[in-house]
Amino acid sequence: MSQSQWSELVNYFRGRSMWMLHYCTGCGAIELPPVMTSRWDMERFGIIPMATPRQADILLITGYLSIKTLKRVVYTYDQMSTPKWVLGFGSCTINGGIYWDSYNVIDRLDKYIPVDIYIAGCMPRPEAIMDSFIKLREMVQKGEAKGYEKYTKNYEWYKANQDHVFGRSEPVLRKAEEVTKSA
Amino acid sequence: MTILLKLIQGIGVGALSIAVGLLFIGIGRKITARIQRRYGPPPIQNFFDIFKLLSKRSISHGFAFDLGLIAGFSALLAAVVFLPMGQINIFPHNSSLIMIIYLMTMAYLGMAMGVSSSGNPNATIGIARALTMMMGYEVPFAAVIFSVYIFSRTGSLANIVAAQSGGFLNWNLVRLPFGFVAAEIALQGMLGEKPFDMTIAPSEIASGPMVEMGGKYLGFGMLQHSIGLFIETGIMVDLFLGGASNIWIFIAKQFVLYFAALMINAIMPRFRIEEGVSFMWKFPLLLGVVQALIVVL
Amino acid sequence: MNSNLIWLVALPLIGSAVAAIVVRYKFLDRLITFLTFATTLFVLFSVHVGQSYSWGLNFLGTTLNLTLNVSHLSIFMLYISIAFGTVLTFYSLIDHSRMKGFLLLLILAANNWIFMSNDMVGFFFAWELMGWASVVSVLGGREREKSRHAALYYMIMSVSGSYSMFFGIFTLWRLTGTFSISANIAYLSSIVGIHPWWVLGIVSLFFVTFMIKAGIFPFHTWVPLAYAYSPDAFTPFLSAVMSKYGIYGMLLFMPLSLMERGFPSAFGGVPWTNYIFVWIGVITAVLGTVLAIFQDDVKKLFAYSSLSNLGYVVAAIALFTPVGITAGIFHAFNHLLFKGTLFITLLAVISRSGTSKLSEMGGLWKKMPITFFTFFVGIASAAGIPPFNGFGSKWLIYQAMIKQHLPFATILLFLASTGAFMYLFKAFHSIFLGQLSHDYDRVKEVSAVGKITEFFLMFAMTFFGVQPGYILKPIGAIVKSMGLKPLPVMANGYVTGMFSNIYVPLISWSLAVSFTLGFILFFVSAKHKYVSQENNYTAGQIPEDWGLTPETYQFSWNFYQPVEKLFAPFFRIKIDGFFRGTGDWTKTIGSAIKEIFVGNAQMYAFFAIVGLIIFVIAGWMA
Amino acid sequence: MSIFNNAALLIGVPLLFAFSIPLFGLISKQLTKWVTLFVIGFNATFSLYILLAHKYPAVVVMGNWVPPFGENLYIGPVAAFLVSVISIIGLLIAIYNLWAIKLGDVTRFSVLFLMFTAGASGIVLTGDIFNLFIFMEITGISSYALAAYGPRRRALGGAFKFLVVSSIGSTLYLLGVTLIYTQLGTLNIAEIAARINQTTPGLLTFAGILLISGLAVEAELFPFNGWVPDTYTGAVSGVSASLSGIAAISGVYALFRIAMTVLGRDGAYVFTYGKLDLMTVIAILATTTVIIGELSALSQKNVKKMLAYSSMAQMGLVAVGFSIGSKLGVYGGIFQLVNHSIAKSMLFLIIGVLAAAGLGEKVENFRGLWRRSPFLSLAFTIGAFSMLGFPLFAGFWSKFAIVGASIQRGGWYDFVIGLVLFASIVEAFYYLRIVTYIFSSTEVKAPKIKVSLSPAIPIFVLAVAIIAIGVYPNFIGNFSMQSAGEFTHKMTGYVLNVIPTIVAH
Amino acid sequence: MQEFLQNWIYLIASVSLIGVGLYIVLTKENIFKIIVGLNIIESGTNLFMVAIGWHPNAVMPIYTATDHLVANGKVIAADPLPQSLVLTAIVIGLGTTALALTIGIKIFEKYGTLDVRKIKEAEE
Repeated sequence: MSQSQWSELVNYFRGRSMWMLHYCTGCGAIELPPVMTSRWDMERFGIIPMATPRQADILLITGYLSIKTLKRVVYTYDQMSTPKWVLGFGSCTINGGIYWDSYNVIDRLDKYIPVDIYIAGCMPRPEAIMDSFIKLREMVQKGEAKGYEKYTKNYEWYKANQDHVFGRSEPVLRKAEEVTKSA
Repeated sequence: MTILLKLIQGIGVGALSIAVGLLFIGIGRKITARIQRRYGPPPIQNFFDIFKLLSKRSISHGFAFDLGLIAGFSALLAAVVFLPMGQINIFPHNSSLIMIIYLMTMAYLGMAMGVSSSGNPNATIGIARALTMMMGYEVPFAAVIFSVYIFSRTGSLANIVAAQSGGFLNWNLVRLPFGFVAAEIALQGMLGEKPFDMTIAPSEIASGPMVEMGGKYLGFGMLQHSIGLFIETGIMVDLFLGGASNIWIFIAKQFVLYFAALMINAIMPRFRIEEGVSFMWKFPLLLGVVQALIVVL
Repeated sequence: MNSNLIWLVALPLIGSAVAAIVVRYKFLDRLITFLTFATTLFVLFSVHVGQSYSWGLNFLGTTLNLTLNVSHLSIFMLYISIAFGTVLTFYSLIDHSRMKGFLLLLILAANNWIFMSNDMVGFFFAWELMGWASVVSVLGGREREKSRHAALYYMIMSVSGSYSMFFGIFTLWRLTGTFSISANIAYLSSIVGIHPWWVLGIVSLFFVTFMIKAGIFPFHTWVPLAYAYSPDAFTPFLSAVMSKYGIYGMLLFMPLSLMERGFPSAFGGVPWTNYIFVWIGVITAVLGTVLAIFQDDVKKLFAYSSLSNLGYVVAAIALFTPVGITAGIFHAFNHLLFKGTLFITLLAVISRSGTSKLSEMGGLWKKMPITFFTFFVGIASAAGIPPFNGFGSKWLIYQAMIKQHLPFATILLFLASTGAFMYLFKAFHSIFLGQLSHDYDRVKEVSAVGKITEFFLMFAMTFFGVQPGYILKPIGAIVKSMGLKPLPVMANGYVTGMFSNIYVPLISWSLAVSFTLGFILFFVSAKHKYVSQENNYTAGQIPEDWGLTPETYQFSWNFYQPVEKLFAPFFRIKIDGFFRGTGDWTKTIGSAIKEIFVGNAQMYAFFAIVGLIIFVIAGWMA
Repeated sequence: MSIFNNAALLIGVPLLFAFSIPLFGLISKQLTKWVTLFVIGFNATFSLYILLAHKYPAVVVMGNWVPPFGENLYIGPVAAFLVSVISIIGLLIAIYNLWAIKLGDVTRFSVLFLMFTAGASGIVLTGDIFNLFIFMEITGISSYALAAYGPRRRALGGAFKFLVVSSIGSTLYLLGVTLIYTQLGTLNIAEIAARINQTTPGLLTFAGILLISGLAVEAELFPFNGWVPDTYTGAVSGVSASLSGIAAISGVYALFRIAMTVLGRDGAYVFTYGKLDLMTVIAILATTTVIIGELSALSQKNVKKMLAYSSMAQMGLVAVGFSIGSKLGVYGGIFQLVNHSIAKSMLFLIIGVLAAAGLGEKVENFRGLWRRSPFLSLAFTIGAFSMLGFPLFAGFWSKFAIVGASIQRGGWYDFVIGLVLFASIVEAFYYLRIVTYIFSSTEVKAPKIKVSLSPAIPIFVLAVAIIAIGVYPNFIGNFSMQSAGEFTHKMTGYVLNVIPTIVAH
Repeated sequence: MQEFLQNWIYLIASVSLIGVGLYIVLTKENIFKIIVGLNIIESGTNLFMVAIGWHPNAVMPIYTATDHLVANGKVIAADPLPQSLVLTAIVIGLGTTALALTIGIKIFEKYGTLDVRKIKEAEE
């Protein structure tokens, strides 16, 4: 079996088994239960929700991201192992949605992490979500979903964007030594 | 030559147990889905998952992490060869049940060591829960085991199977009904099915022991689970369902037991941990003790 | 007359005197201790079963014959205790705790004398010697005040036990006119059929002592204190070797229970005296386990663990069947090996980290890998996991119990075994796994001497796990010397119970093959990369922003809180309270009696006159 | 009779020097202490010579009046042994006193100390019950005065209590002696012992009660021992040591000389007390003493007072041993008596040294002593362990013998020894409390305690003696065994040696 | 009556003295009264001792040639030994009393009281 055949095989299996971490920040999360349960049942495609980024293949961002939240998303994304894919869910991840002019909400997710598929809508219907899953599966099986490679390749760019936007916020809690000092 | 043969047999049995275990879990997922009026994944979904997991890059927290996960998988693989299953019985004179149980314990210890060394408290909490639950279900299970021991006058699984030969009425299921019920409930705990799945409670402790596992580590975990499922149901088949004359009947009987567990799993919520243990020490233990009393007196 | 026997006692005594002189120089003290242990072991090679030595002591008006006699049991005990002592003292060369070598040598002398003595005077002498030497040894723990209390508590229990035995010895002497242990036991066994209650009473006097020394319920209360607060280097000896004296004493007297059938059987052909004793063992095992689960002090945890294991041993030997005795002695040996190892590794850990609190440690495995693996093998043994050494004996104990149709006792022992897994893992996790606190960034692995010891112990545990025959063969001889039929087949590695057989090497081979497969599968799978311990799933929180330090991310406090909730009703019963209550009560009476001495000359005169008058009146009345 | 065989020197020389010491005192006060030392040294040498050269049994006759007509001294195994012990311990305490006695009237202290030693030796040596009284009073008066010595006022209180109780005791004894005399017309112990059956039973009972009650004051048996705690605590440590090491020996000796030789009979006791015999009564007293002593010591915070209570209890134990009446029991009693003297006087000396170093007498003050003075700590531990009867220390063998004898005797002695063993557990607790304090450490860095040579010698010698006896008990054991023979076989052991011609009635 | 008195007077007197002395010792608080009490006890004892050597018809135990020393074939001289004993006892008693008085004075100096119940230390 040649290298390409092997990777085709691997991609096929990967496409058949995609585990998802849903990062529910906004209102869009309400559309997920129908997707998971009997009405649409995403498990038939081998897609099941997981508890931690270590286990997951897909990172699903369901809504607007404030700067603080973005920090967590980036950390979570970093903690996932390759191969990994990001689904931007709803208008908020595309252009900030109704928070487009907010001082502390980012307006475009793929400036900070690579997004493989955006699902438009406010909010997107479950059908749209299912469709995106199928799309992603096809892309994976064809070997087209390479967002994570893009991230590695252009890491400086992403990092600069992240640092730029994080500069606008201070840590919520104090530093460790300050915490211990006050305690 | 014999050694080589046994080696090949052993590896074969290991592969079989993995395959059957994975298939069982896949079928289980399908059945659960149907109960919940979903379509459900294909029964072989778990093979996809395993393949994906083993081919996915992963992170590790150190050598103990690796070793623990390998030990968890390997010790069960070592235990499964001692299990008499139908006509396949590689070491007929070495099938002491307690030995198999202690070998399985090594797997748990390895697993526990691995996930704890990751340094994630969720994992450790999960392990603590698992061990607590283990103390819960082992007691009624021990009551049943020792009843069967005394009843059959042997502690070797092969001999217990032999003692049940000759028809349905000779099965321990019929002769030791209380014990069977107790063991069945204990099995539910052993398999970690609801209502005893507090170990991996995903929403409370982020799937407990598996929290830091990704890629092949999670794959090893799944393999361990599938072999464990195979051994545990296999022990039950040997203890109560009279073993089997060939491997297919054996697997069928195993599936019957697993099916029962699945049914309960599909409709139950989760116990709190101390509720789970005290439940185990009330009803099943009472049944086990009644059974032991009946056997002894 | 074999004078080499006397050297087994004399050599440690001489060594002790020498070590006592140089006790200020810790290393010299330890070195002499180690050399004496090694030499004693060397002398022991010349000792064989059946040798005896006696010397007259001109005492009590007549010549008192002190006899040393080597039986199968004694030589077994001698070998395991001295060998372990040698390993321990070798390790102690690099240790900095306050253990005094010369006291250890005194205990060694007493140890050898106890195991060989065939007369009760010598036995009692040695027993008392061991008692006070160990008490003084306990004194030097890290936490001085607690160690002081522990020593005092231990002493009171120990002295009470000794006096009970004292009483028993002289009662026997009054009855038989001889101090010889074998003659007295023969006498007791000749009358057990006629006066069972008498024999029970006398033997109880001895058994109280043995139970106290072995820490058997309800006399277990001193064990956790003494173990936890003794010097770290002494605890291994205390747990591994000294708890076996009680077992040895019980084994001496155990044959009585079945001879002549003094007592009717309870269940399963076990005389009811033994039946009660089995249950005492079982209760000890369960109690030790349950209490161990909740300890935060690791030495206390393992103290309770010792308790639990000795419960197993007692339950097994109380059956007094071939399997039971074999299993009991085998487990005693295994306990010596794995608990000694565990305490030695704890010694290493505590000396490096400076604490014995589980909640203050964690993640040390990266810093002390060899200690970590030794500890791992140790807990695997303690949990009874094949192929390490604890498995065979635990398995045999179940066989022995089931053979006598005692399912409930067996169930509880099984519970104790699962519980053991819980506390062992707790200790394992809280010390070695989890997050490494920055306080321990500079912790180093033990030095070469420690590493050698640890490798040796790891090897020993694995070796005796894979080849139990080397231990089972001498145990077979012991069983035979007790008048029982030894277990039928005991080729190396082949363990025969009554219900099923196991071939231990097979398990090892099977494990070896499966581990190889596991590693192959692991390495052909996709690559992994190592990440730092802080890189952990924290629900997306970035640790630095969150004020998260390794200690706060380590779960070891209230480890089994749900179980605690479960057992809460049982914790209200305090055995300790009984002893402490007796103590307080005595103290109250003492203070009240002290008030007699009011400090007034008139009152004293008054007492004297009243005493005289009572005398006179009583003289007239009587 | 050569001069070296004349045991009267053991009494005479100290008395002579006692009264001439003021003359030496004119030269130098320090000299008096040295004179005391040399005189007691002479006593020790001479008594050891008698003991080791086996110059006994011997009767020393005063003024050629042979017994029973004259006063006589009898040196039997008991006397030879106990006098040696008394003299040696006296010598060691005298060495200690060289250092300890600095304040106040050193001369008079020396006088009193010599008188005290002479009196104690006299009690052991004399063969006459009235002389026994006189020596008792000599010992008594000198010990009241010694007990009152020292800067502390509680010494006075203690001495006064001692004086009152002891005076009443000696009065009782004297009345008893008088009653015996009315019956038999003789004061010679041997003759009384031989003719004891000729007395009127009722009067004998009464006399016996008076004698025993009177002697029980010195032998520290309850309820005649009220003085013990205050006196021991109040007196300076050297005196406490002498009281427990020397006076106690003579007290116990006198009690059992009267109880066993005078009032007793070979193998049994003629002296009946209603339905009980005398030894039963003494056993009851002794057991009560042990229990009361140990229990009182238990909650005691003052170490010296604790040792005092412990002395009381130990005397009780000795009396238990004697009261068994078998050879083994008496053997244990004597052995225990000697062991107790050695250990307890050493403990008191240690307390003295510590007190001089500014360490209080509280139990807590002993915390961390090991760091401050390993020598004293070790010695104290050795003494305590000997008290508790731990092996390798002297106390083991005597306790062993007493317990053995009790259980051999059987009957209600099982109960007695059960109580005694219970009390021993209590004893173990309070002694080990101190030992554990010694080896536990203090946070405060305390200075080392310097022990000068003069107190160090006796402490060292006594500690070594304890271990020596513990390891090789036969040396003391043989003497104890001979002594036990003298007590248990009154005719062959005592009476016939003094008056060979007498016939028992 | 007279004969009775003749025979028992000394005994009664001595026992009464001892009793009185004991009463004083046991009840009086003053140290010096207690010492006096001790002295009275001692006197009683001495009287008792002298009395036992005495006989109603006895004569001095001094050897004379007359035979009135002998009555009914028995010598009825007063026993001289108790008298010598009494002498000794008196001397001893003197010593004790002197010492007791000294201690009494010292106690008054140090404790500031003569009440025997107050001569104690605060309990440690």
